[in-house]
Amino acid sequence: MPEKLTFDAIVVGAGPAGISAAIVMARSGLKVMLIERGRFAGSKNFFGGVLYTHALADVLPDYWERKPPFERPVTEQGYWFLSPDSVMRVMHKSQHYQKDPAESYTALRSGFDAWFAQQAVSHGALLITKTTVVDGIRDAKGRVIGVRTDRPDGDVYAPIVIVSEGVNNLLTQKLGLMKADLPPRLIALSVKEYIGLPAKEVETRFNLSGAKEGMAIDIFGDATLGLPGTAFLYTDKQGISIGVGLLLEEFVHHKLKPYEVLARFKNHPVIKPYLAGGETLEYGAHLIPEFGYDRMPDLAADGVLVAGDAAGMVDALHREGTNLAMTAGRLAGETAVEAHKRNDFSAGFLKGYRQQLESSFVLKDLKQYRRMTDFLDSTPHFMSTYVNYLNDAALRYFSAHGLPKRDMEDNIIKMLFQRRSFFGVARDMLKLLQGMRG
Amino acid sequence: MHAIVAIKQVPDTSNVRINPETGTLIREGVPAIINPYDAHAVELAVRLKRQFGGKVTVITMGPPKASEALVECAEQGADRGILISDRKFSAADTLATSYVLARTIEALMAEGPVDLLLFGKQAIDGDTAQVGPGVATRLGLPLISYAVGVESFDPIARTGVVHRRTERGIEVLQTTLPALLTVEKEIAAIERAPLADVIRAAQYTPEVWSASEPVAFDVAKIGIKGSPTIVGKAYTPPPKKAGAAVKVAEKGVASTVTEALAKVKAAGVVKI
Amino acid sequence: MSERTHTPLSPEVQATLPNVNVDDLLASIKYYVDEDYAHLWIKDQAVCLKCADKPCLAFCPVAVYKVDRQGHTMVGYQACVECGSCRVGCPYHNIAWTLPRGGNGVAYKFG
Amino acid sequence: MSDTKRIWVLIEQEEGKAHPVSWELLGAAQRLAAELPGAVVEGVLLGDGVEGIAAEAYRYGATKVYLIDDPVLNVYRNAPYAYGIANLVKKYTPEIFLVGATTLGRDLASAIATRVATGLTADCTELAIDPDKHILAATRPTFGGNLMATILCKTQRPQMATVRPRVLPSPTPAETGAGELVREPLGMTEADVAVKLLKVIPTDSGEQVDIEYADVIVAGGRGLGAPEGFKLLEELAELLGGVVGASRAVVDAGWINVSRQIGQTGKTVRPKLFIAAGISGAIQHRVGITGSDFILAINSDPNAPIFSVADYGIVGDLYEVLPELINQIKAQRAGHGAPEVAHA
Repeated sequence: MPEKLTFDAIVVGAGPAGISAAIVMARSGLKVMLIERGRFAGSKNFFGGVLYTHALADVLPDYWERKPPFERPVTEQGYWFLSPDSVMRVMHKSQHYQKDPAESYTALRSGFDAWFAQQAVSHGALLITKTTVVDGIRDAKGRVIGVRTDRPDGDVYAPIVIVSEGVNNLLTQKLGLMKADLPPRLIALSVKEYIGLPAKEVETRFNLSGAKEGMAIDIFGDATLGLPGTAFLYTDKQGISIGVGLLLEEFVHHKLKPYEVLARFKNHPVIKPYLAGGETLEYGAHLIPEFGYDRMPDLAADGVLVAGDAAGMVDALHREGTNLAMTAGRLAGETAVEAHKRNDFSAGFLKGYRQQLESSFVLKDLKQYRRMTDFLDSTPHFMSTYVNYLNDAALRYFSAHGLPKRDMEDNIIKMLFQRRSFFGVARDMLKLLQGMRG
Repeated sequence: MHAIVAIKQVPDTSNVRINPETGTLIREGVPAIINPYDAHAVELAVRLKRQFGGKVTVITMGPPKASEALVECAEQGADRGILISDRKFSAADTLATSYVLARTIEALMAEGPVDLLLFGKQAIDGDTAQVGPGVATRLGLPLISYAVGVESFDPIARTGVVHRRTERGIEVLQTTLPALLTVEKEIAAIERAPLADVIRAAQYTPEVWSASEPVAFDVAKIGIKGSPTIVGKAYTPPPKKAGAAVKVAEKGVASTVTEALAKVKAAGVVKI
Repeated sequence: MSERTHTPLSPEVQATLPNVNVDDLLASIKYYVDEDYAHLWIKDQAVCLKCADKPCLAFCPVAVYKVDRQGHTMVGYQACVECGSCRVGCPYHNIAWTLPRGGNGVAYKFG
Repeated sequence: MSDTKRIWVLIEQEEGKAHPVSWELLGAAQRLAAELPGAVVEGVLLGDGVEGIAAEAYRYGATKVYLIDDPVLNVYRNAPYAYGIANLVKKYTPEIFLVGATTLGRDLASAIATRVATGLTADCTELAIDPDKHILAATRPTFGGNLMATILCKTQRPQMATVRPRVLPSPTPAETGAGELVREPLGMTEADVAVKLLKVIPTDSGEQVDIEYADVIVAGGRGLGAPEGFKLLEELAELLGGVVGASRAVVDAGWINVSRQIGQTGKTVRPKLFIAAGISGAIQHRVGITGSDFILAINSDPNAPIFSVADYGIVGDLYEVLPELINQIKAQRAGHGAPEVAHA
């Protein structure tokens, strides 16, 4: 009979949410087991992205001294609106971004998450890799008291389990916290290539003055064939992360191959020169949960809390996710510490976790943008109509046709209403406003 | 039963990238793994331990990072891990490496009897297959390289029968113990470790031995000083050129095949 | 809320999609393939046979799904990057989706 | 001390037959000797009743053969062979010592190098004399063939290298040849040897070889059109003593087990002969086969990427080409009589 393996807390999944929870709990002296199914923390994680340091600082105040493996600080950011042959750029560059540490950094997850997990280990958490959690263990009253892993003699027990398993939230569903999978119009599929280029090339192409500058660009319009979605381009130390994401529904309905959509984007006349001569060092794909505030799973039950992608904590509009995950993980960890102090792991007590989230930006933002996915869902033409219009209008504006400027301006306004009725435009704007203001 | 396994942490050569200008390995994005043959050696040792009782010690020479590999061995069921790590060991070739490992094993033998020494047949980064035989030679122990199976093992009678793969077939060899085996992957399939072992390993910190403590190595025999060979130059091999291609439509199937067979024969790779 | 209405992509737009051999992209991905356990499988081939659209053949980002001559859906789980698209995207929820055994499957080098 | 620089070659033998790599090395040794003033090419031969092989070595260019002939050396075992040769090295102090990178040669050379405390470069594919330093420059592939490294052994002697069989040309032997035979005693008895050979089990005893270790792989891809096509591949593989492999496409299609898959999502193979039938050759497959010594590709599409890595390509229908290949191999074997049967 093997010994019964018991901890103060179990965290399922060593991503931003789970690691944050583990750090908070281990720092408070709890015996924490952080379980990761990959070969190392980060090996299953893939994003095109930016990490925000405010959430990291809340978890790990001395993170900067611990030398996080960021790629580049984001010193210039904004949007590119692509039509089939043109681009309108709205970029923001400011001295305000030039500081150590900066507000946000581009990063590659396999290195970042591995580093972040090591910080949990240095705080005393026990990191167990190469181990998949296949189910929860519940007592006769249905309370979660542990998890079952795929290892021989793989059951492990704790009075509290924090589920931060990521977007494929099988355990969350098995524990009855979410009834069923959500439809593909509430989940985006993103594919990315990490393209290697010498640092000098990256800096020349994006007009960066050195390693302490970097760019984050969200790209709309032709990049996604005018369908609801976003493309992105981020500068890394020695390379570029370039990708495209669409609601999974669009891939399913139009039978689009993600790698072809990405290849088409990479071939766009505006994009192509940035990538020339680069070598694709990695291709990959990941889902992004865009459940929205109203469809999130239950965040707490007897003996269990859910945080991060598993709970749909993604603000798709602002491409934020890891900061929501870190904040939620931290709050889950703090709740678990408090639960240990009171020796109360009931759903009634653990619901305090949700209240804390409600008063933080995590649920405030998710609440405000609760209709964004619905907006895109109901306005599928939005991207193509307005992005192409922007570019055509700009072309007209910047070209000299020998027309009086007043005529040109009228012309530009007419161009819009040729594409969409006055009421159509009004309705779209109203919906957009609703989506933005909540 | 006490088995000592010598392992090496290596870059995963199936994902290796070389900087074509400097001829050096690009470490970024290349996973570091236990040399695959060595992992099977550890598995064999652990199985023998389960069968006969006793312990398994794993040793490695390498940078501090290599201690990860020892922790992985502990997951597999090894009891003790020793990282022999010192800047003075750097740039060691196989002769200097076999000296360090042999002295380390001698020190362990002084602590108590050892029945078996296990090495992977070769490391996938260097592919030399020299360190195992070198250590056996230094220790004056029987060597069986390219071992694929253990038919019998008797730590009491101090004898074993081992299968070894050679070009003419499988040799069945009897040896006295202790003996040194270098092993192929077939020696033991790797099984998933129980959760308790993984937890124990995650809490285990391998010992670190330096060039002077607890064994004082002869500085003339270690690192670059103790290495008779040096790398003169390194370069990426020129890309392979495509060979000729003949079309059946032009020459007919019989003569096309005849030509192709002649090419294969001329290459001399296999007997047709 | 109503189900989404889609405007079909114009043939001109469709024509701008290049042909890509996804196998060439796979060479950049590190896998630890578990030969003894397939973590994806088709629950009921009869359901696939009735599925006219077969969107999985397109939307899987690593082309795990193929159809053989009998019309059966074949699952090349070795190339799976565990994104979960097929779990959510199969119109009939006919794909059994589990996680690979610990340590197996995709291992991103950069992420 | 004389200025004579001995270049030694191990004349590897088993069951009284010399391994052809020995002759390749004698050829290489003569080319090195031409670049090294005062150099002579000599052979080293160990065994039990193997004196006859020395005459062969003379025909391939050895001027002298050092022979240790002793019943203890009847079958190869590391300890007595390494002991005997190390004593020869200590006595005659060769400048260079070349050994075939065979299973036996690599096992033996490592032990000799350790005994005489010198440098050994393993598994070389190229040998030269450094024109400035007048020492051996031994080049070998490393990091899975992604990098070539030229290794030098500056001060210790002999400079040792094992050389991969079949990469250097085999010289044509002279009609006759003569040289000096130097006999030396082994100085060891059977009682001193801890390892005893009980028996040898021939490899081709029906046991399926794992694809990673196979010397010959006949692999099929989508071009087979149907799973039945594998029957043809199996027939060819059996004829060549090899095993059947497959591309991702056909494993995905369920035509063959996943254990046969070659490439990034399968296995990396290093056979001597790789036959790719109906495999288009996506990069992810090609990375798994580039370690093959010889790649023969058969594909109906002349633009198939597989041809870019093939040593020889046949553009044609594999259902025409493979049966013809099988027939011609059978016919050639029939012409040469039945394969030799080893006597017990």
